Amino acid sequence: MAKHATPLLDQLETGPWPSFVSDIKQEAERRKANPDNIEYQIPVDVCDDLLGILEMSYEDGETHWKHGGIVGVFGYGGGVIGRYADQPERFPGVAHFHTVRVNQPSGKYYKTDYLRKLMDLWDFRGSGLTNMHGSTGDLVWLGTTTPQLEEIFWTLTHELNTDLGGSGSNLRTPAACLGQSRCEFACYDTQDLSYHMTNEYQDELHRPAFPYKFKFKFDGCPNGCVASIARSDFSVIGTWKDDIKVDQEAVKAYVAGEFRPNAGAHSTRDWGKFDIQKEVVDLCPTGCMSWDGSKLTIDNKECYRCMHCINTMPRALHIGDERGASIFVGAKAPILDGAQMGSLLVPFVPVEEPYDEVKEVVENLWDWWMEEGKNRERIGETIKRQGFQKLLEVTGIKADPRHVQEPRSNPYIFWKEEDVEGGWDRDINEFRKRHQR
Amino acid sequence: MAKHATPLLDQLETGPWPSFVSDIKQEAERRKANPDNIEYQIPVDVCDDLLGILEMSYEDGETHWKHGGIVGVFGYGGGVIGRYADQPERFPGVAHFHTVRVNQPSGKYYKTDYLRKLMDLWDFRGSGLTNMHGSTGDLVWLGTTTPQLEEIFWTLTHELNTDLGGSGSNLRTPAACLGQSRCEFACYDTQDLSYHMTNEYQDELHRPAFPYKFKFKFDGCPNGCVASIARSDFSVIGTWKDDIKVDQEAVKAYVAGEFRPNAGAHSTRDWGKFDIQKEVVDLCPTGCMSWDGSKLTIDNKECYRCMHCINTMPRALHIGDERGASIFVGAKAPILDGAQMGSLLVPFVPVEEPYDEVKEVVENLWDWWMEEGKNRERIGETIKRQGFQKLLEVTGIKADPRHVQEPRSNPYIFWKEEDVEGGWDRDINEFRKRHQR
Amino acid sequence: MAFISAGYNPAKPMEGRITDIGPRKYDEFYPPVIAKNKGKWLYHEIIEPGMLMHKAESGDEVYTVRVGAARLCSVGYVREICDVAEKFCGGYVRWTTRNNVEFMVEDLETAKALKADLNSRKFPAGSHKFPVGGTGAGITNIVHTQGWVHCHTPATDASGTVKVVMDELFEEFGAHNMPAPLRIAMACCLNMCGAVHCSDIAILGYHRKPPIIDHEYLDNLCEIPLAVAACPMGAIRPSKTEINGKTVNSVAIKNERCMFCGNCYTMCPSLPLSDRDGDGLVIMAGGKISNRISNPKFSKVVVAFIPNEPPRWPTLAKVIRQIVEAYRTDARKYERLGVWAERIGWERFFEKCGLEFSEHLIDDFRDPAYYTWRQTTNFKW
Amino acid sequence: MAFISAGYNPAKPMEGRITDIGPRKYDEFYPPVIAKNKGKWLYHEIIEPGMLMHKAESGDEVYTVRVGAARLCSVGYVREICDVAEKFCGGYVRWTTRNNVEFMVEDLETAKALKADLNSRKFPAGSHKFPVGGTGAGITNIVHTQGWVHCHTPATDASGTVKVVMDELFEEFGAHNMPAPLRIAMACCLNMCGAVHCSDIAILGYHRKPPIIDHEYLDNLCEIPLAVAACPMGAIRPSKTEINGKTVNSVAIKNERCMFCGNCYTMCPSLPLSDRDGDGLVIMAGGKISNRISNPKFSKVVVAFIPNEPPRWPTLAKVIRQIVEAYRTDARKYERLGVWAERIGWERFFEKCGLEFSEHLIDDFRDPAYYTWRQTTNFKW
Ligand code: SRM
Ligand code: SRM
Ligand code: SRM
Ligand code: SRM
Ligand code: SF4
Ligand code: SF4
Ligand code: SF4
Ligand code: SF4
Ligand code: SF4
Ligand code: SF4
Ligand code: SF4
Ligand code: SF4
Repeated sequence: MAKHATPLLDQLETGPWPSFVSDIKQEAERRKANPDNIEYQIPVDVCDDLLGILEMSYEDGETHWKHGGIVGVFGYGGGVIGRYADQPERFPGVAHFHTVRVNQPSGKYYKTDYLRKLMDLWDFRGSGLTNMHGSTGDLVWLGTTTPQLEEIFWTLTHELNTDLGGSGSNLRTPAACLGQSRCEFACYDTQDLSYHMTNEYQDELHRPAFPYKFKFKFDGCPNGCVASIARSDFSVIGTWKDDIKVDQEAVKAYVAGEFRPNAGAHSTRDWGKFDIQKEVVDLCPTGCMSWDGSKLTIDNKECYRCMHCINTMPRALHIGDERGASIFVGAKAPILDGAQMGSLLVPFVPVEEPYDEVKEVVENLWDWWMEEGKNRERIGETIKRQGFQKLLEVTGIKADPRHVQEPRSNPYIFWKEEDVEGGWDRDINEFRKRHQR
Repeated sequence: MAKHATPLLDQLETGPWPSFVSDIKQEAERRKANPDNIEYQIPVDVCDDLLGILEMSYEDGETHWKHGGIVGVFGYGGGVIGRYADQPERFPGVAHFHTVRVNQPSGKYYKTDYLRKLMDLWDFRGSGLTNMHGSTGDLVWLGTTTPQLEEIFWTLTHELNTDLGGSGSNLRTPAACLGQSRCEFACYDTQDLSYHMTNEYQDELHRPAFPYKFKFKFDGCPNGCVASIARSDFSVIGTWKDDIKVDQEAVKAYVAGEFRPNAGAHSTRDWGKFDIQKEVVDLCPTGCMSWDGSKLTIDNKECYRCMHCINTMPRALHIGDERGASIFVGAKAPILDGAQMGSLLVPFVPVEEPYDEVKEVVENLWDWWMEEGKNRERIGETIKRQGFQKLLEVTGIKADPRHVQEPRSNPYIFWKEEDVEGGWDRDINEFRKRHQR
Repeated sequence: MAFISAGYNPAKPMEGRITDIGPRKYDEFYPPVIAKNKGKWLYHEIIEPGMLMHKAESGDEVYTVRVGAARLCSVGYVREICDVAEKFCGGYVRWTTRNNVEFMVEDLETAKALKADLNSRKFPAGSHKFPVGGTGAGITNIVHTQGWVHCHTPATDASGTVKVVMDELFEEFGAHNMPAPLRIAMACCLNMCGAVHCSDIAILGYHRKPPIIDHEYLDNLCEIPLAVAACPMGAIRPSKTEINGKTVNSVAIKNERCMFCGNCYTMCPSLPLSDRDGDGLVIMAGGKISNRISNPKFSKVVVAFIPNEPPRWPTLAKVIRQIVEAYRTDARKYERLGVWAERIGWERFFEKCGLEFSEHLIDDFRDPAYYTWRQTTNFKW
Repeated sequence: MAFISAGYNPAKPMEGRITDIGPRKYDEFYPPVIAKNKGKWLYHEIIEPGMLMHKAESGDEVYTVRVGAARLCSVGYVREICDVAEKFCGGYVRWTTRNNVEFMVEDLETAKALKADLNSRKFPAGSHKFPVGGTGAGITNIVHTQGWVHCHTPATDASGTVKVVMDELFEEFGAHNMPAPLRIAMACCLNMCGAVHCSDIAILGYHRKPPIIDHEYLDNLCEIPLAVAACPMGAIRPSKTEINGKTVNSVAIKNERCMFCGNCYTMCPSLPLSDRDGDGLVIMAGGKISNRISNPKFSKVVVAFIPNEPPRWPTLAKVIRQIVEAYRTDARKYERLGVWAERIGWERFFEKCGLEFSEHLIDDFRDPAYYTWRQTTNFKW
């Protein structure tokens, strides 16, 4: 029988979508039964008490977790989020309930032997509850006590060859879309760049030296499957410079109805026969395509590489061969001055091992931001405060119309003294010779 | 012979466009010759000296007018701009060179008897140089001396039944497009509303009581021929609520090439045969039109009343019958925080004598702005500072999705205490009963 | 329960210590067909909702079956995933960027068997464990955050709200019924760990009461200058208060300036904002991330407030259903929700979704607010 | 020259005084055909550039011949307009909102004679007095301001720059050669009395040096707190200075914060900004006012600086010609300049117009700047 009555939470067991309540209840029962005779290192009723404290929140409409708590592993400034219940007497199992962020493998592929070992460790030393995965990308382990932290870290590093992820004013755990591993649209190896950058910047990931958090995310193409442009201070999005490759026979097969448009993504509904003019040519945002009934022509110089035509006819159209990426800087959530998406800083960068061109940009940014950024100021905010021009200056990048969606509509140009003939120092008496008071 | 050599200005006598230099030179000569024996009340060489001082600016690239100068007519706080030369010894004719702003007739129609009298007055008491018209709309008379101001005003009011326009922190001279007088698109009588408002608010026009200037402009339709949405704190733009009237026969005549599209506005160039689908239906921003080869259909509920189709086929399409206007508030030039266009405040207002609905909006705005506006703060800036919600509140207008181009993307809603159940005053000790520290 | 050490010696923390090794290398975990064909994929095809096929230059095919999962899950649940992966996939499995699980096999027949197996697994109370779906122009899993399960600043619960919304939209998870992909995200406070700011539909926890000030403890628990500096609205200033006859250093808050962002609470535990009546949800809509056809877009606030109604938040579920239905029936093929709203005009969006517009939806935050107001006669009646 | 009084008695200013009578009523000046058909116009037709015909329900027609004029003009010039109006139009005439003059007659024949007469009138040095044109998809008169002719803050001349640009574009004034109307405006300083901020092409006078401080006189001529408050950048603070051994109250300016707006000079004559080398022109483009097809738009800065080159500003004329030509040859029918630039992308605009992009064109003024940067992969190489 459950330790706490949870009449409200029980109502979340109904409905078809996987019920986290059912799952936690099952886990609570399993722990109680302990069929494998595990010597649980944290209270056995942790899951019960989590349900209990959550039920309490459902009753009174307020969280029951205390503010913060500084815990962690020796020598690291991140990877653990301290958490304490504000009703520890009623729910002793979750009195300490710290989160451990485990650095996920890039692209989130697993083999079950590894995954099982991870789960065994967390079963043994934690609540047995996880998030697969956290919003940043980590494997998130919810709920353990302070003494377990070093032990978990020890096992992770010694036995599982795995490190913690980031938290605090650090580099955060990078993340990537699955990219070339299983996607024909990938313009560079997102997983490898993510892995490489994670390792290259281990120190920044574990030891807070920044004004605030800093996130890397790697999208293989403009479809943005890891949402890097919205979710990362430094977003790398694959692109190409040459022409979209067109297989005219396959185009005809789409037109003839042999292949389903958009790989079948609209299959449940009857949208009528595929109309290449209406569905592809007319929707192309640059209007750079034309279809004469037998041939699809693309004026590639005018193409935005928005992916629409490629997405719609993946068997006929393919990304170009001169591949690389664009870099966007500054995305962040709304606190304090409103959300930002990443702004284009580098229109094109080659993305090849050892990724020096990418790292150079990162390091220039960090040097500047660590110098100039205020406490708890995201790099996007520093850019807004100091101006896009400053960003170009510190990264040594030349201004380009691609940097803007549109040029400024206010003429408030901050000229520098050296730009203006004759300098700024003038003699009022000279001036008054020409202009009486 | 000219009083001053003007080798630079002389170069502006060449070229086909009317040369203001030639004109001023001609005026200077005429004054010198004085064929009509006028007893000029200001120096005869005013035009010569204006050319002289202007030549000096052309030489040294700087203006030679001193800063401001407070002059005017008794009891008025506007209508005259004081101006003094900074080289009065060299150019005594323009030592005093004040501007008089004469309130133009709404729509800028004149009869020559009136116009000649105006010119005679200015010839006699001023420089004989004018701007037809100033940017706000006034008849602008450039250059007279202080003692002439009251005399000019006397003659204007006594003999020409004409008043001064505005300047300073006043209502400024209103202006209107020619509207119904000669335009089939006019949705209300712009000239009459402008005239009516000018007379209704004479006190505000002549006696500075506002935080800063305030401009009215009246456009008869969304084409915006008096640019009210960009140039006036209070912009009234004609519109209609019912259907566009379609004359299907005339539509066919356009398609057949009998009528020139857009009334012949593209006549110098060969744009090919008129294509109603491409040139009208496909360009309709709402996509609410269709053409089946013989009938043009408009889904009027979805129409934006953007005028494109009507402009393109003025003989076939006509504005609706349920007419009125939309009111936009807050347009201004860029100083200080960037330019503003007017923001929609009243989607629809009937515009009929005595225009009470329009005046009510104006007066509510003024009451608030005069109370809350800072010194030299345009109403658009006050709105930005206090929020659009405040504008709705003081005008008693209900929020409507038409007020926004898009809803806010930040969720920073300033709830008021009365909106929130249970109020804001809470007892920390009650809170701590539920949540331990 | 005896403490068992893994090897760590608190007295000598550096002894045998391993640090800065990073994650496991991704390619250790590639299924063989992936390892072989990486970078050489030709095209893909969504065989049916939840089932993808990728074709490689080599002619190889990989079939992926995608299932929805509650992101908050137990080790038992993950072990069951391992069971399935071992049964069908040689022990390989992956998670997507939206917390779905993907099982990969090499032929269609196995994929179908796999799908049947997955769809058959249920919790005792009846909910699916591994519902197949989440592909194409449907509604995939909701990206979300901690809520009352683990965080100190939420204005609502995350797992609960997500569960009720996914229950409501369940049939759409397993179908390709939408004009384009529809992405829903959830964040339980303004920190927006769910990064909901660019989602087709966003569910956001929001406070509506200014912080309560715990004067008695504030000076002990907080750095007053940091709390003061934290407020973006300049609503907080240092002040002294009388508590039980003793003067203590604390802060004062100009409530009418507060926009309930909670940034002060992040810096100072003595300024809690949570409140049963004050807290609830904001609904945003029309954001997107992909660059397809149109640029990425921010989500816009379309419902200013929905009260917290645990456990099943019926108003939330209803509002989301209204938006989804209006979009589904009215938008054009390939048209994302925000693009649709812009095409028909936001005035129509509210009408078609049956949502009320209120002054709260008009931006009044800082200078950019102006650019969201209407500076054109181009609007609809 | 003896002073002649009109009647005003300075000793008794209120005697016989008439005030607040407003302007003359507009309908006193309606040509009969206008008075008769007001509000009953059916349609119009542009017979040829510069000549409009409006048809009324009554069957009446009015033919309007529009001519370009220098807005700065003499009484002699206006009297010549009166002559023409009396000769052809029963003494009626009007000015347009863009400072063109319109003569109205009731039949085509008279209109043609009128046109011929107008086109024949020239100044002795050869320039036209009344060039016919300014209608339809052409380039009409330039709205402008005072410049060095009358104002204290200009960074350039207005009448001169307008003259050279209209000379350059003269043939377009009398033609319908453009894809859509192209409207040019000119303002001689940031106050933008020409309201150039929504023009297809805008010519703007701009300073580039911070004010010179006339310390010796400042305190006498200005209210120091007003000067300090005037600065939107907070660049000005009160300070004391030594002048000829005497300490005077004055201000100090952080030059590197100054954006040369001149607002301080508006408040204080002891802070002049004008400078031969510092002053010059900014070119903006892509604004519009009409709501036709697309919303009104702000103009964007496309050339950060063109030096003052009186008397004929050759660089200015050249740059404007480049923009006009690129637009003319590349835009689609009905497409305003800003709409064209947005369709092809601003990156192409610079290429096609042969203009250089520089960091000065990137917005860095306050929060809204962010929204002009590029947050999408949708751009062209
Ligand atoms: C666990 C996680 C949510 C989740 O359920 O997945 C999370 C949880 C917290 N986030 Fe977050 N953030 C998480 C991803 C994000 C993201 C999304 C992302 O990374 O893609 C964002 C938005 C993107 C961004 O970085 O702006 C995000 C924006 C924030 C912010 C606002 C930062 C800002 O600049 O506006 C805060 C506030 C702060 O840092 O004080 C915050 C703070 C927090 C804290 C530490 C609460 C706090 O104020 O100290 C939360 C701890 C909750 C707990 O007790 O477990 N979290 N946080 C995510 C990390 C898991 C992981 O490592 O994989
Ligand atoms: C598996 C995953 C990547 C990963 O590393 O895990 C993925 C995989 C694919 N995405 Fe994605 N996308 C994935 C998250 C995303 C996201 C991120 C997000 O939603 O948070 C986006 C951006 C969404 C947005 O704009 O808000 C995303 C926007 C796209 C698009 C653009 C869709 C659009 O109409 O805007 C495409 C193209 C398409 O669908 O044709 C795409 C296309 C694809 C393709 C077809 C790529 C390929 O050739 O294999 C993959 C299968 C699509 C499908 O499920 O129908 N993927 N895709 C992610 C699955 C999430 C899930 O479980 O539901
Ligand atoms: C005479 C005048 C009104 C007045 O009260 O003086 C006027 C008169 C007409 N305008 Fe205008 N517009 C006049 C200034 C404007 C302005 C204001 C401005 O430029 O400062 C605008 C806004 C321009 C902008 O968007 O930047 C303006 C935007 C239009 C439009 C929209 C054009 C477009 O493509 O966006 C039309 C419709 C059209 O041309 O078909 C229009 C149409 C018309 C019509 C056809 C109306 C009619 O049925 O009679 C008139 C003749 C047009 C022509 O000249 O080709 N009028 N028109 C103004 C003549 C100015 C001049 O001398 O050149
Ligand atoms: C004469 C005129 C320019 C012209 O050549 O046509 C003019 C001339 C001056 N304007 Fe203006 N403004 C004139 C129309 C405008 C317009 C256009 C309009 O009204 O449509 C604007 C932009 C729209 C607006 O109101 O924002 C305009 C925005 C300014 C500003 C900036 C106001 C702001 O809020 O940003 C100033 C600065 C000030 O008020 O101190 C200004 C100030 C001035 C002053 C008084 C100079 C000063 O700083 O004291 C100029 C006197 C020049 C002189 O010596 O003759 N003038 N001024 C226009 C008035 C003529 C008339 O009455 O018809
Ligand atoms: S972002 Fe592009 S490359 Fe990466 S998974 Fe999505 S579609 Fe493929
Ligand atoms: S990728 Fe986009 S812009 Fe390029 S051709 Fe295809 S649809 Fe057009
Ligand atoms: S604004 Fe409209 S009504 Fe007024 S003149 Fe222009 S087209 Fe005619
Ligand atoms: S007025 Fe504009 S929106 Fe309305 S039907 Fe005509 S073109 Fe379309
Ligand atoms: S969104 Fe807010 S409440 Fe939710 S996990 Fe993140 S910080 Fe905590
Ligand atoms: S909640 Fe935000 S706005 Fe309110 S007092 Fe705290 S920091 Fe300031
Ligand atoms: S724009 Fe500036 S310089 Fe020109 S008239 Fe207006 S205030 Fe004077
Ligand atoms: S010119 Fe403008 S920015 Fe510069 S000091 Fe003067 S007011 Fe300040």
